Amino acid sequence: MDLSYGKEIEAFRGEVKAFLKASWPPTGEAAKGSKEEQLRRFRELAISKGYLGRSIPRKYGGSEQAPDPLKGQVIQEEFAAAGAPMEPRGIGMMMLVPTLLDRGEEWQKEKFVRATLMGEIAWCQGYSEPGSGSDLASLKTRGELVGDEWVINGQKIWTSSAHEADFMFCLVRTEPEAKKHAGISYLLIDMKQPGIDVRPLREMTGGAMFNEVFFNDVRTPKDWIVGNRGEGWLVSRTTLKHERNSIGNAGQMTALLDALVATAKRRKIDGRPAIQDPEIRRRLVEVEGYIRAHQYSGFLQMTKDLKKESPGVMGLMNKINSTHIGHRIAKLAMEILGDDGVVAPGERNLMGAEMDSDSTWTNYYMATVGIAIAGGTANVQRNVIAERGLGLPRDVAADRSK
Amino acid sequence: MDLSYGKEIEAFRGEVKAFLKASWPPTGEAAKGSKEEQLRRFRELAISKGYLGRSIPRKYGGSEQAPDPLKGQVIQEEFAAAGAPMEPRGIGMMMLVPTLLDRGEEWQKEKFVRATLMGEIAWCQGYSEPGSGSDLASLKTRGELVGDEWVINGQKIWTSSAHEADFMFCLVRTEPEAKKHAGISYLLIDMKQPGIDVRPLREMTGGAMFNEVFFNDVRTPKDWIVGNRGEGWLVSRTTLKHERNSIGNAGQMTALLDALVATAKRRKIDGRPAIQDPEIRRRLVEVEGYIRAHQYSGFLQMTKDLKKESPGVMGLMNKINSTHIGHRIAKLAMEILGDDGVVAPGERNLMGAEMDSDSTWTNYYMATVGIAIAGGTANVQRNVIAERGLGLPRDVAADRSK
Amino acid sequence: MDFDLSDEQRMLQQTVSQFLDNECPMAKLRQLFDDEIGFDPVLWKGLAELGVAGIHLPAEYGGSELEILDLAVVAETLGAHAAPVPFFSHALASLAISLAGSAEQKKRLLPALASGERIATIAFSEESDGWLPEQWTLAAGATLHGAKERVEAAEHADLFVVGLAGGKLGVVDRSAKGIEIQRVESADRTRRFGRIHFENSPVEILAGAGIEAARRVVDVGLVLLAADAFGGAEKLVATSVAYAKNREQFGVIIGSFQGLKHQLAEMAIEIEPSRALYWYAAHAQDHAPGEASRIASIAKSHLSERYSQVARDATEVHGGIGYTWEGDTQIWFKRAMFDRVMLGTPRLHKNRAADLAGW
Amino acid sequence: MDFDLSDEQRMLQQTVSQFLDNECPMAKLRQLFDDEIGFDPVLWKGLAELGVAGIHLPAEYGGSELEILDLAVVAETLGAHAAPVPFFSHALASLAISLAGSAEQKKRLLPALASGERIATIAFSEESDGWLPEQWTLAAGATLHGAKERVEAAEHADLFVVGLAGGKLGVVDRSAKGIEIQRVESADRTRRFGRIHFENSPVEILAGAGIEAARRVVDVGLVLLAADAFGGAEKLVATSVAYAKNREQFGVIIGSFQGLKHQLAEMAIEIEPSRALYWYAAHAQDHAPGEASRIASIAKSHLSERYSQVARDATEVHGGIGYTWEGDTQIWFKRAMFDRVMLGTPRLHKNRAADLAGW
Repeated sequence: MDLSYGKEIEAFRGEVKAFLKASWPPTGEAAKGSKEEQLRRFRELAISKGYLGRSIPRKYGGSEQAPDPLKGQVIQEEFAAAGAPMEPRGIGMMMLVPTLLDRGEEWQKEKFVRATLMGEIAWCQGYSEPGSGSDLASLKTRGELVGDEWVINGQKIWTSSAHEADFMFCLVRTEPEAKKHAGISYLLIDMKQPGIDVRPLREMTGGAMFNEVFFNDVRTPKDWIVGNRGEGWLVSRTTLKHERNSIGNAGQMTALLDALVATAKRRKIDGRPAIQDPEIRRRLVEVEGYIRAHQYSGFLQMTKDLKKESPGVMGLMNKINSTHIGHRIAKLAMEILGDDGVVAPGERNLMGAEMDSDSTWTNYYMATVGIAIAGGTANVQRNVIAERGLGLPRDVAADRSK
Repeated sequence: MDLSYGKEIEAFRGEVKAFLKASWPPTGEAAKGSKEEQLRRFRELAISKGYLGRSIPRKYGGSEQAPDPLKGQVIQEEFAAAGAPMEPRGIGMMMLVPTLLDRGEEWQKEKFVRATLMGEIAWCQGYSEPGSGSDLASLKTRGELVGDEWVINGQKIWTSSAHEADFMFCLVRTEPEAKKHAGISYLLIDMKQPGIDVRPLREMTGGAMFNEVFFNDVRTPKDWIVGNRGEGWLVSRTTLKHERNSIGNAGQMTALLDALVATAKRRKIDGRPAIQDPEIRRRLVEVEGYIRAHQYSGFLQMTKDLKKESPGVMGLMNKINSTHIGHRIAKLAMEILGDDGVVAPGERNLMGAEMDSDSTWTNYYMATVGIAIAGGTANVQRNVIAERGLGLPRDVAADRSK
Repeated sequence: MDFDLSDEQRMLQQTVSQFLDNECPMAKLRQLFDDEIGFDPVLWKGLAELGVAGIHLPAEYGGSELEILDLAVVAETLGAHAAPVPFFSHALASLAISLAGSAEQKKRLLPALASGERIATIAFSEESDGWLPEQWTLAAGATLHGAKERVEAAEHADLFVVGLAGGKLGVVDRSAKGIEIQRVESADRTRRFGRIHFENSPVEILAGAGIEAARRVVDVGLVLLAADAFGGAEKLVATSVAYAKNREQFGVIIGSFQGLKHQLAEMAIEIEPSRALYWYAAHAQDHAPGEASRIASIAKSHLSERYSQVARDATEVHGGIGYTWEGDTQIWFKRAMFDRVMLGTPRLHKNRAADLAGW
Repeated sequence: MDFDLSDEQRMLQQTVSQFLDNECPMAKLRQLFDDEIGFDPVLWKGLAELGVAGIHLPAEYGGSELEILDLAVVAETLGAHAAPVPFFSHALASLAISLAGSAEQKKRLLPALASGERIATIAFSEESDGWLPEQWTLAAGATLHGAKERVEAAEHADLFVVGLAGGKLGVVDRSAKGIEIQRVESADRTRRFGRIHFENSPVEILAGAGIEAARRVVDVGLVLLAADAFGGAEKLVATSVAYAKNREQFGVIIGSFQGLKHQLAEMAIEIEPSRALYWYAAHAQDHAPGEASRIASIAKSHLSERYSQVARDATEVHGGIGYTWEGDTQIWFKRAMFDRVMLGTPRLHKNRAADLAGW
């Protein structure tokens, strides 16, 4: 067991540090022009060094590096420390690019990958529909081929950042006679056209991270399809080829715990700082136990990754485990807030400066219920753990959907 | 809302009190003879007054009273206060007698009911088998009709008091060609015969309340069958016609809580009596909240009973609710025991004098897991609540057994 | 023994329930929920005309002179409907006057409260954990100087019943000088909060009774919150079950998935038995004074905790829609937050119940 | 970064595991479990021959001079097998001598301990909550007067390492005068308890180090208990899953009921991530001294609580047989009770972890 990153990686870290010191923030020549131009130049430079776009072939604008989770981790750490921008955040880099690289036509890769990597275009995802939840086979949005164009009608929901996106990758029912999954295609849609109506979807916290998107005779060219007709469901499941980052989530949890401790120092219970209350102290340690287990489990999974070994059942439970931890933190926060456990939720600034304000905690108390729901309910995850992780038989009800 | 029992019932209570004062413990003439004779005379007297055997017709030795839960409750309270014996405890009065009254032949009722009521014969129940659990349809013990006798071979388990019982009522597969439930008959078996081997079944606490019973060519007359051949499963489900006593269980819980408070006064945590520890105090109140809800819910159910109204979903959850409460009490007890939470479990004397000893609590800590298992697992109960109580559809897997 | 509601109590519940179904259907509730002020005088007046404002007040002042259980069953119904009305605080404030007011004060103040013409509220809490009469510190003189926190309906009440040092109670009229009301945004938009500053504000003391009157007001309040919590929690179980019966996923009604069924069963197990708990706690206020305070604290802490948890569970059962502002679940979720905090957190009342047991 | 076991550590686990499969199969385990004494010198000797008794001891005294992580992975394996051997207490007692003994004491005492020829145990706890060096009160003189509670393997140990006032450590030989050992029936029959009375019993002080040596012994002990708990808990998850895959009810493999599947998944979620927690805690003992005590307390409280709960869940999954003495589950259930109490309850160690954080 060796928790250092090793000499080679530390040398690499030195290179990254030196690069960042020289290049970010931009100075001299590099600091000329608009913010956007500076950002673009910096990204190009970082790509040329092999620090960004690592999983993307050179011909589509990436740096085409051999997968190396540790290097990926070091790059993340150092870029974060320097406040330097990495690849654009969001669903485009996370989901669309790997899918295109795996299943896209040559012209699609050329047209979209580089521009996405450089932050020139932004994407949103059109999977969920009202009433479809985790069950994508029941999608109702229709696409009809009229001449050289798909004409799309229907509604998507839980589309984050749809109002800022240039394009959507979208699951659309194009083969009405085919059953369930088999009738769905994976289409790309220009969001800047008439017939698209984006409405904010307000959450119970009062915030609006998500949108509903309505399609009324929306058009997209015939060849803006990834994979064949009716293969959309398959295409959407293309495994993410990204360098995994199992540690990131535990880091967030640790930051939350720190904020909770800060809140416990600030708030009073029974006339003294909550942090001095024996039960609160023990509950903080209890939550910390779960977080630490989650965190070190991330170390272990990264190691397995490095060795190209399977993480086993552990790899299937990260999400539900962090959901559980979120519930625990949320409830403990309510206990610490005491009489202010009913203040209106504040801005969704959980990782920012006001992380330990009361209204951020009531926000979190609600958001943790939302997290449990997003991306498949906990029960679907339990089934996956039971079946793929523990090898239990499929349950009969679930089998029906075959 | 009126929590008194009302004038009529209080008058009845007066009668019962007066009767008990005069008759128990026996004095003068009544005190002559052996304990058994005295007991028999007392029961006969109490039956003649209508205090015992209330649901049993006079011709089979009972007092044939109109069902009245309040009177039943008062009789229980007053007999308990006077330390007077009621009907014999055990599975004979609880299950066999109602079944015989409902489904038995005339000669069966004459032969068995009075003798059971008078405590002259004791019964054990032969339902469970190794591997059958809640699923009685899978029973394997066979009965073959040879001449005028059933010849029985097989094994029963979880048979309480089998070593003391005179007879067993037993589910036996008599129709091997029939499927599942349809092949089972309800037989009565004399336990005092060769071929029956009763072995104690040791529990994890070290105690042995239960037995395994092995049948090797055991015989019972052809007509010692209740209901028709193949109807055994149906017969075994005969609704209990007893006056319900929903309050009893909550009373046990309250006594347990009292014992736990006593233990918390006796034990120390962090150098002071555990009862002074704020977290322990709050957890005791929390458990009390559940117990009180359970207890008053029992009042409500008794009231519904009196009005001949259905208790609704509430009536289906008493058992699992008390199982949950038992878990809570057990875990809190472990917290209070502290470093002695590993002492060997003691005698199963939960309602007796040493109720608050450490070893009784480790016993209870284990027994509460056993309680969860006895008589159908919690999951079966959850299904019943979901389907019969909440009206949710049957799940597909369970349907398969049809 | 009759541990059940009377026909009259059932009818009262039914009347209130029907009124709310008609006059405050979901669309109306949402409108008030989203509204800046969130108070509809017409809705309140309609409820008051059913007699709801004076259930517990003496007949001579226009009340129905019924028991706390009658008040509580109405609170349950309002909880089930998430009714955006200041019933809770009005009931407590008027109760305080009827318990501790002089004959003259009662005669002068109660009739307009019993009819609902004027609205009263309670101003008890100061800083954190200041809900109990023993904790009040605002000095009782001819005028008040200081502040009260977490006052429900502060902006639309006509009268404030203020908790004062020594467990005294005082009445301040909305029109009195030196009163400044600050709106406080809280999660539950069916019951709004304000902070009241008093600056030389004239107060009249309710001198007809001692601290025990204030305790009784708090105890009754705890029962009403327990009842509200039960009503809301049972409603959430019911809507979750209904959702599970209707919604399909993977071609199957989700209510036929055993995993979800068992979760729904557990939700019901957590809630259903405590109907009898709040009934008993309400009954005890009139019929078992010796245990009234303790069972009130137990019922409030138990039910507000169950409600909070079941609100989380129900939101999950409802999937994405449960997490939206447009979904209905969130309204009850936030009422659970109010019920948990109002008159003191479960922690405070567990401590109190342990103290009262003499442990 | 390599947060994983080395090939050597894996092999060590495998060797111990195979040895126990062969030499202590279920029938043998049950025999020792039911036995009055519950100790098999041959089994211990066999294990010692694999080097298990001296993993952590200096090479010059016959040990393997490995790290605490090596010790911990063996503890995990023993926990998974519910091995009825005094590994835990022997490891701590010999660690204490190697940390705090003089050169002469080490030379005299350690070789026979490293080889397992003699067995040592720790006698730390006095009355309730007396596990930590700061809590010991038995006076350190030339002789001892007093008692120690909850001493594992008290009846078959040759040497006692005794915790003394001021966090000192002393060694008492079994053959010393004035020692009286009382058997204490405890639930876990794979690790027996005794109470030791000392009456004028000669003791030799381990004067080579101060209280920090005693603290390290306790910290390492916490890690070993966490490892044992992980091994046992993971074994219970595995046997529960296996049972669910084999057992039929209502004509269906019970492992295909979604209700049970979700329970099994939750059991796995509770346990699986904490393998890495105990690894890190073990690693920290040698490589992160600044956080060694705190993470040890966290790991022990976390894992012993998870183990206790999963033992209850596993018993339920196994149905009736799980509740019998003949069933295997109960053996691990009772080991969980030992792991929870030994060296201090979760409560004590949560308090300690909070203190050490400076909260």
